[in-house]
Amino acid sequence: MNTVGLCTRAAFDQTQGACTLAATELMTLDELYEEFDFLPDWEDRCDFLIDLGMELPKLSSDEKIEPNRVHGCQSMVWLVTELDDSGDEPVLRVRANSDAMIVNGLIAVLLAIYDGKTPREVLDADAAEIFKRLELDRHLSSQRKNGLSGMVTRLRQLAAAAIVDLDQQAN
Amino acid sequence: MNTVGLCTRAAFDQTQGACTLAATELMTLDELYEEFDFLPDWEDRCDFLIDLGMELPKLSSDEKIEPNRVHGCQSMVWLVTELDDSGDEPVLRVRANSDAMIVNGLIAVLLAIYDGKTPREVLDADAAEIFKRLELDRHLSSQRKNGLSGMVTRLRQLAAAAIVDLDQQAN
Amino acid sequence: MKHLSETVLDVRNQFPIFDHPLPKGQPVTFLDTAASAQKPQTVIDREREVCERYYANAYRGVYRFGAMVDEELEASREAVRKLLGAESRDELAFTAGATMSLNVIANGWGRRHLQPGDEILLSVLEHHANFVPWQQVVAATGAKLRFIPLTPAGELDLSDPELFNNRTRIVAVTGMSNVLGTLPPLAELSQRAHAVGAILVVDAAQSLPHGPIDVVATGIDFLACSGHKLYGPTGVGILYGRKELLAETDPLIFGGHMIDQVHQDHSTWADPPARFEAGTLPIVQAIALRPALEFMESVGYEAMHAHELELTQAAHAQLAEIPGIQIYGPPPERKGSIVSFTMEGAAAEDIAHLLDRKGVFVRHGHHCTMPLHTWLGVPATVRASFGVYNNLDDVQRLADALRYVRQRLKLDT
Amino acid sequence: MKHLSETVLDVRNQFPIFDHPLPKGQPVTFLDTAASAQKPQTVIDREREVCERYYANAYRGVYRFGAMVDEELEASREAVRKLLGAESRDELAFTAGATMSLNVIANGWGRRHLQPGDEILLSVLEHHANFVPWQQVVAATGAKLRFIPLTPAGELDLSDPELFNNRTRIVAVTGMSNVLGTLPPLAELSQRAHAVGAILVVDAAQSLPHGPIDVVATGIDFLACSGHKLYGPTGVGILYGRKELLAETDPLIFGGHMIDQVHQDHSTWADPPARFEAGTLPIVQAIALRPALEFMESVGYEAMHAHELELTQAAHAQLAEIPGIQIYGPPPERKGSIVSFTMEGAAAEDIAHLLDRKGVFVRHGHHCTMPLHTWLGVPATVRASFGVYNNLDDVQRLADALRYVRQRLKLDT
Ligand SMILES: Cc1ncc(COP(=O)(O)O)c(C=O)c1O
Ligand SMILES: Cc1ncc(COP(=O)(O)O)c(C=O)c1O
Repeated sequence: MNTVGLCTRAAFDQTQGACTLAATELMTLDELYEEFDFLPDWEDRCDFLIDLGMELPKLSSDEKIEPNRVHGCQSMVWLVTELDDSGDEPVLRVRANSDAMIVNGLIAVLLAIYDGKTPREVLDADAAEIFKRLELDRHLSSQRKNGLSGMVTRLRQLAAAAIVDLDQQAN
Repeated sequence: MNTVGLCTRAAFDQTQGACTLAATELMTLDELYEEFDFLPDWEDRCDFLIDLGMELPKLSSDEKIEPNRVHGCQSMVWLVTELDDSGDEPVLRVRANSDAMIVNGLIAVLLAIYDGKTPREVLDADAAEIFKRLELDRHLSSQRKNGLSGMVTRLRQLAAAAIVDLDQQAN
Repeated sequence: MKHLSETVLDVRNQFPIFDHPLPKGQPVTFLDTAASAQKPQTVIDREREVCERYYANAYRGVYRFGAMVDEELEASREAVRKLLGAESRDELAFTAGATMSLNVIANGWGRRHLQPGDEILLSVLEHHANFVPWQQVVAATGAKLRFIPLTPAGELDLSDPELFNNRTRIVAVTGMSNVLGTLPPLAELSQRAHAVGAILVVDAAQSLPHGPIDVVATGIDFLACSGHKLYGPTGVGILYGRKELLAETDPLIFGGHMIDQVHQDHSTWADPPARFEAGTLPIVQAIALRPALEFMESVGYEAMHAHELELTQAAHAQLAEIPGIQIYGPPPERKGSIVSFTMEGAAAEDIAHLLDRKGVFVRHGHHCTMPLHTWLGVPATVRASFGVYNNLDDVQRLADALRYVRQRLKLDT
Repeated sequence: MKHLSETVLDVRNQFPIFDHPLPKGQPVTFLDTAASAQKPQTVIDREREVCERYYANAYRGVYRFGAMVDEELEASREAVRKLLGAESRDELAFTAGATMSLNVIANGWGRRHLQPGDEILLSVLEHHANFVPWQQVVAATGAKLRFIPLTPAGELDLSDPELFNNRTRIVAVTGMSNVLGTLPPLAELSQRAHAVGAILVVDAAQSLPHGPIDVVATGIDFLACSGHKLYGPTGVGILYGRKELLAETDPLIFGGHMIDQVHQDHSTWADPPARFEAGTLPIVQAIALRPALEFMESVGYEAMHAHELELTQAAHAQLAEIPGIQIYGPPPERKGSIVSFTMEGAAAEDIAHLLDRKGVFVRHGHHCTMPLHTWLGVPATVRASFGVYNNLDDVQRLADALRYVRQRLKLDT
């Protein structure tokens, strides 16, 4: 994966001003929480999301095709998923992109929740609770919420299908 | 015709208190104007209309039938017309009744305009102008106006048809 | 004459309409709440506040005012959800009024699901808004209307075993008659409808202003109501539909916001509730619906019911003393706060006209229920209906004014 | 920077929304008037006045408040009649909005009169409200949609002689594009429509807020508009139809007031406009439409046009200096006061979001015109639209904020 690193406050602090996170590391949920708690108001958090978004790994142009489009968002969003069974347990790999940086920032949050998780973990994750913790529920327009929940639904459907498939293979 | 007399201020004045109009006389337009001009406010005029209405000649119960109903009024209205050619010129005879006295009062106004008039006179009469002169246009609810204009339309249609018939007979 | 509790007075004081006497000095005796309720100050102020402080179109802009409007609309939707005990806000669409909601249900669900020979069960009580749309659907689908007859008291006579049968697909009834005050047994209707596989549609335009309805506990599938009867603004209504049903309901009005994708040759629809919210919403009015519901809650539904019952009982008692008056419908204990009557020898229009002179505002006519008036055998009735702001003085003034009517029309001579 | 005339300042002062700065002290730079206009004080006050002084349901009661409401509604209808130069008030119905009006026209006239093979001529500019309803009618009747193509500047290209042909029954176009500001030549369209026996339907939602349209002189058969874009309340719209056409238009919504007689087995309809006013009207909003029209008249349509043109020209000039911006549509002199654009490298959503931080309120997205955006070849645009209360400072703040966007998104590095 050709991932651009995301610069978090944690990483930033450690290096006194220069971002040194390894290029393949995406933000974890805990890092997100920490960052949000540190940022005083919503505008700063948005700025942070935009920064995250500007550094989100890009999809290639042949991945930005109609079958990968997520509808119901105000901006263009493409979502690419695969079940990676190279490790101990199969995990969902999620990549997504929008043309809007603020949306890319929200995608980074989604990736923190879902990317690299087993199908069971995906189904267990309480996205609504996490959005609440990050106050995204309060500050996002209902349109954006719709767009996000469209993506969440898609990921959960994939996870559920994967579980059925895996169970069948197991039998 | 078994008409109950209507007591106008003119007649009332002449006899210092007792109503002496002949039983067959309906109110004329001029008498109406005079009466309305004399009455200070709209409520008094309504009272006058109600009094007029309470003394309006009654239709017989076999005239109060569905074919004679005028729709579009808030109350029940029945309208009976005939072309009376017993005189020099054929004239339209109009009788109408409502169960509501205020509507009967308005019917009395209509009779003053249309009853006993030649078809040509019926078509020439400017009911809108007369209602305006009596300020009925300003004070009647749009529902009542609709009801009244339904009756006016019906009478004008009858007059128009009569003219066509009479012209044909003349040829 | 009984004195009103302080609470009731407080309630009345929240309605600025009563602050000014009529030109001749008479107090306003407003007895037409069933047609439309007066508005408390909080509702009036909220409308003004939206326009003065943060107005924008809804669900369109990300900017501050747009976001505030969206948030307020969703708060209002949530307040409605709570009032109805609905499971999700997505089951509630803002419409132009109960009439619009009922048309959406009849067209959107009825047309799509009815087959020739299917039956729609209505009561004879229905308002034209819950009658004519079904008549149209029947004409388009070949389904049939069947009517629940009334007992002499004007209540639903459910004794005919044929009423609910295996062709019954839809049962559509009013929650409260706008003429007789009758309160159909919704829970029983729901059970019997569901037992034969039919859905229950409730026209709550009249009932909701007198108390909350729990759609889940009662088993209601679709429900319609209007803001202006709920002490709220004109121009806004509510459509409730159970999630699975709303999902299989076609939109009736097409335009912005209700679409998912628009192509030159076809379009796809957004999910409910957006699917039923084409075009610009009655934004300000939908937002100001919330303070209306909060007002009702602050009065308390039990207090409201007790108060309205007292007024209805008083009206029955006082009108019984006036010669020639006949009141239609069930006794006060078994109906909502509506008193419809006729007076022998006096046309409804004359009564309404003469009461107006005394500052007593009632409605007359068929009240958009021609079939019910055919059943009653009278062309028109006079209706006095009570809201939470009325008091016993209002009832007294009604009775006094009716005596004046008799006198003016010379009925006692 | 040019200074605004006193008059313009006076106009702005009539809008209380501008009285309060935003939380960070920024002035409100409202550039989304095409989505919905702010309301002058007179409109806000009229709504309050109705509720506080004489509220009642409309066209139902004979009592004082009922009569006052009826009178005010008719005065409002008359004001609309005058604005449109219609021959009679009976040609004007109050609806829930332009979307509803267009649905009534498409369903009520279209469905009844269209035959398979008939053509409906639309432009590529159309808002979904004047597009999706026709798509539905076409699916139901077997008629076909045909599109008037656009010139590269986004104006109507009427050169194809096949556009108007003997199968053309309906020409339905916007009076002004809500994205490009394009002003279709209505008089020419009317002539060419009538020459082939077709009717002309005008979606005036965007055009009417910028100047009156004379339906008779222009030859318009049906017209739709919304109160909330006319500096009036949300929840109310207008349907105009030429008398003979309205008479042969079916109602879309069924219920109270729109009926003549209701029998158990069939019903008959009231004459227009009541036929199209089922249920309780948006009473308060329809009444408060009149002060909105009076406000526009008091500003004067010529002054309004001159002012809005100045703002549009200034916006074009200022935006031209910002790298990466492309403005769509005709030059300012040939369009209404709408400036839609994209900025290379910046998504519309990010632009709108970042402008909001500067108190600059614009809209982004497809603006309910997906087919037009397909034609433009961009998924979304940013739209700044001007109302009579905007000034050159607003334009300046828009330009400044757009420079900030470039900086924040690091587009210049
Ligand atoms: C050109 C055009 N037509 C129709 C509409 C629909 O108006 P409304 O949403 O008020 O029904 C709009 C407004 O968005 C518009 O811009
Ligand atoms: C029982 C009932 N249903 C429906 C309606 C229609 O409500 P609206 O006119 O607000 O659409 C009314 C109000 O007149 C009503 O009383």
